[in-house]
Amino acid sequence: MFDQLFDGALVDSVMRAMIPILLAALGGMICDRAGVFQISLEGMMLAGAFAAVAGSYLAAASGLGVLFAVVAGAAVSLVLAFGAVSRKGDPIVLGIAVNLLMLGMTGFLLPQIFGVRGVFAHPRIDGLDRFAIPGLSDIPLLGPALFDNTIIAYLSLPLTAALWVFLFRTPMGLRLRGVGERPQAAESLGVSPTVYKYWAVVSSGVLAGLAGAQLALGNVVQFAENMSSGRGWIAVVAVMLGRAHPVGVLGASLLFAFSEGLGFRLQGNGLPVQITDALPFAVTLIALIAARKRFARLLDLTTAG
Amino acid sequence: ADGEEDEGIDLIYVTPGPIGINPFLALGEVGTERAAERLGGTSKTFESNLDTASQRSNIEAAIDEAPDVIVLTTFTLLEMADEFSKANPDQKFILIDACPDDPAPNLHCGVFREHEGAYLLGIMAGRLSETGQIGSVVALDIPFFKRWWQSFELGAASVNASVENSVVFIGGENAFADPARAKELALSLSAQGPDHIFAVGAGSNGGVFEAAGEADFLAYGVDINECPTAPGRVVDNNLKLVDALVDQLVEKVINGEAGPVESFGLAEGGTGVMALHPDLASSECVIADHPDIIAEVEAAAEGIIDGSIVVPDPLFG
Amino acid sequence: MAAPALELRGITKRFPGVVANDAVDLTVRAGDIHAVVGENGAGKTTLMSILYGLFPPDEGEILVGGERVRFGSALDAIRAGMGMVHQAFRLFPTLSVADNVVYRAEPTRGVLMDRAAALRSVAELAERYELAVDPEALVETQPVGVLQRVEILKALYRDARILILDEPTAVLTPQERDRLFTVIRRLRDSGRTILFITHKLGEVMAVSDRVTVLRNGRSVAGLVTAETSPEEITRHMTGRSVDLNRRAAPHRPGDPVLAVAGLEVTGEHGRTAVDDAAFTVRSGEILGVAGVAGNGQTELIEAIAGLREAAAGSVTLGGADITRAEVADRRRAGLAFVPEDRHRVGTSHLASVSDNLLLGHHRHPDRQRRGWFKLRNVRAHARRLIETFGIKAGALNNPVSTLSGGNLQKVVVAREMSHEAPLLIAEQPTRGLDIAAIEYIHGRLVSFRDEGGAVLLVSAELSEILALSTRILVMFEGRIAAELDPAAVTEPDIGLYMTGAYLEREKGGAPGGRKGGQDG
Amino acid sequence: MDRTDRLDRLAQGVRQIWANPAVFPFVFAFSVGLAVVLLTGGNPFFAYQEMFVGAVTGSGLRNTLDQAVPIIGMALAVSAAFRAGVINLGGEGQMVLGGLAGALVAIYMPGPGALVVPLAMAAGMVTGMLWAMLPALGQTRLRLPILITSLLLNYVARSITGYLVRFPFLDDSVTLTSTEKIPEAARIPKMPLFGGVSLSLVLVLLLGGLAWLVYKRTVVGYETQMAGLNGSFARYGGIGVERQTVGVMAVAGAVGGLIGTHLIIGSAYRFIDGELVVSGLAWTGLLVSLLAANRPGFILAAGLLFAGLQIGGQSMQRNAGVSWRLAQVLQAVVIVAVASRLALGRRRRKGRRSAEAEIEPAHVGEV
Ligand SMILES: Nc1ncnc2c1ncn2[C@@H]1O[C@H](COP(=O)(O)OP(=O)(O)OP(=O)(O)O)[C@@H](O)[C@H]1O
Ligand SMILES: Nc1ncnc2c1ncn2[C@@H]1O[C@H](COP(=O)(O)OP(=O)(O)OP(=O)(O)O)[C@@H](O)[C@H]1O
Ligand SMILES: [Mg+2]
Ligand SMILES: [Mg+2]
Repeated sequence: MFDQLFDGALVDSVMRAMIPILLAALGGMICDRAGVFQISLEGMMLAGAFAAVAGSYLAAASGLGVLFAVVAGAAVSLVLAFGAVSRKGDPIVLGIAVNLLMLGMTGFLLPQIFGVRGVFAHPRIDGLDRFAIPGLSDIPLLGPALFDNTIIAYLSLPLTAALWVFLFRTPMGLRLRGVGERPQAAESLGVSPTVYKYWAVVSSGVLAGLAGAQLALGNVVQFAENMSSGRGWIAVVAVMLGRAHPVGVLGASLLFAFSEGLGFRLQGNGLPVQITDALPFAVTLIALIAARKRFARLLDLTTAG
Repeated sequence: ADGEEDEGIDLIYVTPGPIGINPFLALGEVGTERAAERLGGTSKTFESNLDTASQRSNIEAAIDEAPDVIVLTTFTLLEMADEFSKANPDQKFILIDACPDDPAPNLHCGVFREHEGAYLLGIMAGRLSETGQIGSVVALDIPFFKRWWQSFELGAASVNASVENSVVFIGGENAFADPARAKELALSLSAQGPDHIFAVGAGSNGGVFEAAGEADFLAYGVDINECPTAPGRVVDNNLKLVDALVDQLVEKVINGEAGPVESFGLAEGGTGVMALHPDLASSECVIADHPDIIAEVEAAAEGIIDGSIVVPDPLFG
Repeated sequence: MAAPALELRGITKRFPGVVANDAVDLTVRAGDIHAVVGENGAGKTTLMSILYGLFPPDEGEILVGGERVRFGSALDAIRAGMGMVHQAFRLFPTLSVADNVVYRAEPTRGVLMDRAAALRSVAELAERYELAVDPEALVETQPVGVLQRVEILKALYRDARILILDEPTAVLTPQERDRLFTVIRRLRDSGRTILFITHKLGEVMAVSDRVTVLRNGRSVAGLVTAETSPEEITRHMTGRSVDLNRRAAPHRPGDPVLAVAGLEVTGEHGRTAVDDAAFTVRSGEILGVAGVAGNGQTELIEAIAGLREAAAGSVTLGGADITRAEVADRRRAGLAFVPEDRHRVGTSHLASVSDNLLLGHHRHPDRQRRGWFKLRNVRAHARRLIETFGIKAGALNNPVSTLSGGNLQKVVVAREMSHEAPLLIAEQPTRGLDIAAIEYIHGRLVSFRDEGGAVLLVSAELSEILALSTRILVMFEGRIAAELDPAAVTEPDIGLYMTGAYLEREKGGAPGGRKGGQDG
Repeated sequence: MDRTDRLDRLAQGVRQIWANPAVFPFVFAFSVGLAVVLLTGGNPFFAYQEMFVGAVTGSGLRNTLDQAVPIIGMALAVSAAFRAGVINLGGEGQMVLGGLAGALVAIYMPGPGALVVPLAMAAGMVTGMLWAMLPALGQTRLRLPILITSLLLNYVARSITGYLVRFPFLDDSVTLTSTEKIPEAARIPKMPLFGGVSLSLVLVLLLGGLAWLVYKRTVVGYETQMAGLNGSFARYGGIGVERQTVGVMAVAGAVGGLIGTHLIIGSAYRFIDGELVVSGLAWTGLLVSLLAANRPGFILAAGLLFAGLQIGGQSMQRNAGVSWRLAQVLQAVVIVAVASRLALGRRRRKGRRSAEAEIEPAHVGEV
């Protein structure tokens, strides 16, 4: 039974499920560190997916699609940055609204631009190529997943490490953490919390945009309405479960992706879909309970008063 | 419009959801338009958005316009078709794909015997499978789709008694348009052995075909010829000639010849497979390379038409 | 003579509804310790914030060393040689002391931070100015005195030539204060210029060379310290003279109202914040609790008020054991409480004045019946409090955040006193208030006592403790270090207990009281 | 007074209205919509006209009112939690489980409608309530933020209902995964109003009135609001904030369950797996509550408005060929504009001394 469940294809599937969540969650982590509660990852990811497909279709080149996705994610993030940072609006309200806005906007633009509703698939849409790294990609089990993948997937793991270095070993990282912890203190030393928060939010837009590109040009090559289908929310949970630490965020994304992949497998083994569908969410809930001691800070962020 | 003494006829086609998520819905629109054109009238399409409020408001808007026929599609609109046809006895309705127990006289149903086509696909899979395992990736775990995956299994078993079948459901937020999930499911299914996988996921099918390219399996499509979207990876399709059916049924209803339920299967040319289609050569379907199996499928189709082979309807016993 | 180190000309800053600074002129000579005094809301902090580039003035100009400067941000001010120690510390609790000091001026190696260099330079700097800190310690674990040193180090690390200290002594013991003054003088002697803000005239007289008085946003006097007196400064500040030395008349206490026995409370990070505390408060007395901030006073009060769990021991109020009771039950049993933080705990900024005056006795039968408010009574109650306590408020429905600091505190005091509870806990009831407001609140506390109320007063202001208390407890490291008789001690005596200096010595030598936490 | 002067004054008056902070977000949203439609080659004026006409004329009016029932209901449900500072994103799960429970009672409970309907409602309320109390207890006992757990539990609720409908309670005579039909007698009746608006409209209006009374006039309303505005202040004043968290979640869940029940026994007449989720009503209700800053009167108005946008959006799509998604965009932009305190001209964000009574931007937990 176990060798039926665990094999290279499962690793591959887990990796594919993890990349978009991880990228978005890393963005959420940066915002969290800068003191901005970021729950519009879902909307920005969706915008990224749409723009990726649009760009790739227009130019018949996946590179342009990725560029579009990044720009779209960043542009959407400015809504939250402006509202929450410049106007001191409630980031939760703004985040929920941005998610709805992007669901509506992509759904609106799809027929308006491409003349279809629901799903847009077209041979002109250039998907992200998978590059196999000779030698490494032949490693059994892990090889194909880790070393025969898209450029965005290759980027994501080193990015996690790079963000760790950035946050904990560079001056900018120190300043960012300071801004998130005590904006007045940062300001009194000449660090503008506004500027840092803007950059943090825009980075999360870029990362969520990339996540969308991976989803729409890597995992599959098409756009479907609401295709982020909750992954952005899962990324929010991953930030929390991972305590806004790169390693923790990676672990949380992996946990979710693994339980999702496992859910697909278990369905193949005869478990009803109604149960396997709930598996990743139930596992996440259990992980939250297990790690509950650590959420005081988030609780303060998310409860008024 | 407004049902005055205008020349031609008016038709309104109401969908239960966005047309793009399901080629089936697009065919309904084609059929309605074709009928209008042939009979010298006009047609409109009211596209709903999957929730009951929009479906209801679209049907009511259609009734307000009092066209000659309102064409509704899919089992999703079953309840409303029943309710509105009874509430508006002077308005003629067509409902495709489902039928209430006691339809009103002004409601005419057109249903397909999809299980017949699926059975034929099963024969192909049973013959072609090298692992002896086949599978289906199905949008939702609802009884309706048993016509596809159960009959697929039955067909395969008819040529290879030891064949094993598995089924997985896409589910999630957006089952009919979540190619990413469909792809993951197909990949994980294929990793467990099946090398012939039936994609019954409408807008999600693209994901299964992509998976077919990555893992080595062959896929089967639904409703239309999906082979060109993934040449070399799709064996054949369970065709549903919705356009033809709508076109015919509209004419019958206008002429007062339609019965309460019109059923369309292989015999009526309402369902089929590309293997038996005149355009097979240009279809880009894998089955075109297997004339021996095509012959076997043809024989089975004849048996179904003349009644010597009975493909049970998984829905009604 | 050389140009003044700093010159402000006609600085004006308006906030909606207030002119915080009104054409303020201020000249500071190089190498001076220059005090700035004024009542609450006089505009001191605003002026300093402008000087430090935190926000731009609406009008006026700033000259540093004779040169006109314009500060777009604190960074510009830092580059011009300004350094500021804020009234409320501006430190990052979860970062190390070194990280706090080098923040925004980090030593680097390539793109990475050079942490070794940071630790080294902070240690060196600390040694040079005798500001003992542990560069690697996390700020949140450090006591207040150290935090202030870190703040000063931050400015020195940036080589500030002009150092602004906004109410730096408010949280210090007299001993720590004296050490601070030594540091300030040393800094002056090293050629720096110091701007020093305080409400305490004794400090002005002790340390400054010159003094500028602000009143209602204007600079009303520039004086040479050696040529003036506290009385003259006060006259400039308030436009009248006040008695600075009133002491409470001796009074005869009655029955015990609050009895605390063997109380142990766990604070942040699981450390024991209050250890084996025992005392009683009687009706008709004010029991003062003195101590350096962070020695368990807050936790003690929170445990009595029900905002923090007691780990051991008992709290009895009017004969009823309330050790584990909920806040509402404690209030019903007769507890009123003026909390330390009037902005975050004592009031709700977004709620109306009326709603703020209601909390805690909104279930009083006069104000509601079966859960439905008697709206007329609720409003009448609010109006009565506003009138009795002379609160300057607009409409009852205005948010309470529209009130000034003094009036906000009056809202809290009015609400809590109107409970007619036998016990009133007053924690830092006059912190940051101006003299008039302080006088008013002191008067209220005394009359409450005279009417037979029991008061538990916690204050960092020793003059306040001495002026009001019938008895004094001193807390040090979570223990009650001494019980003192206010008539027999002086501020420096209390200060010695507050720093634990007398703990080492056995009983004997301590003036004015007994060691330990026995009841009085 | 000469003509230009008067024109000036008129222009000024108009400006005063549309630059008003309560009006401007709508002006802004419709301008954004206008630009988007123009840029994608549509006719925005025709589209808006069709939207308006479709929402308030003919069967549109009844559909708008019918759609407003669950939107207002879910908004009232969430407002109970939000104004106490409890961020309940679990409305969907509470609604779906409540809906199924209500449906099951309506289907299997014998007896006259006058008995079965209230019992079904009660079953829906109790189920929604219990489900909502899970994340509440998670927050008070385990310190897990309700924001996250209530959201995750939505997915679990979907699976639970999906399982129950697919296996034990499946009606295998239909082609959908669905329960049996609700018997005629156990349905919530329609009123003879605009051609049959559900009686539940009266119910939500009463609920709105009750909420208004409770929020404005009662001790509980005061205590919950104080907790929402400043939890430390409330705790200090003797309000049992933790118990209250559980209480407001219970109320929010009960109302959510009630609305779920209405959607089944008052509208769809079958519990079809996934249908309530697809409707997105819980989220629309949440947005309405945010827009209305949790105030019942505004919730009724905003709920009607959003229902009208949705129904009108369908008509716009039918007749003007502009996707109904525009309605969703408009809803979201209004919220963004309000939350960002967008305004024209003078600087809106006053310092802490501002006493002016203006429409407060939407804040979770702040009224
Ligand atoms: N950001 C602000 N927005 C609005 N008003 C402000 C702001 N900052 C200060 N004020 C007001 O300006 C006036 C001057 O305040 P400031 O803080 O400078 O006084 P201060 O002299 O430092 O008082 P304190 O002794 O209480 O510290 C006060 O009325 C204050 O309420
Ligand atoms: N967060 C806030 N929101 C609204 N008003 C505030 C806020 N913080 C302070 N104020 C107002 O600004 C004025 C000055 O603030 P400040 O923090 O200097 O208070 P304070 O009374 O001087 O207390 P302290 O000196 O003890 O810190 C006060 O009068 C207060 O009413
Ligand atoms: Mg000040
Ligand atoms: Mg002050």
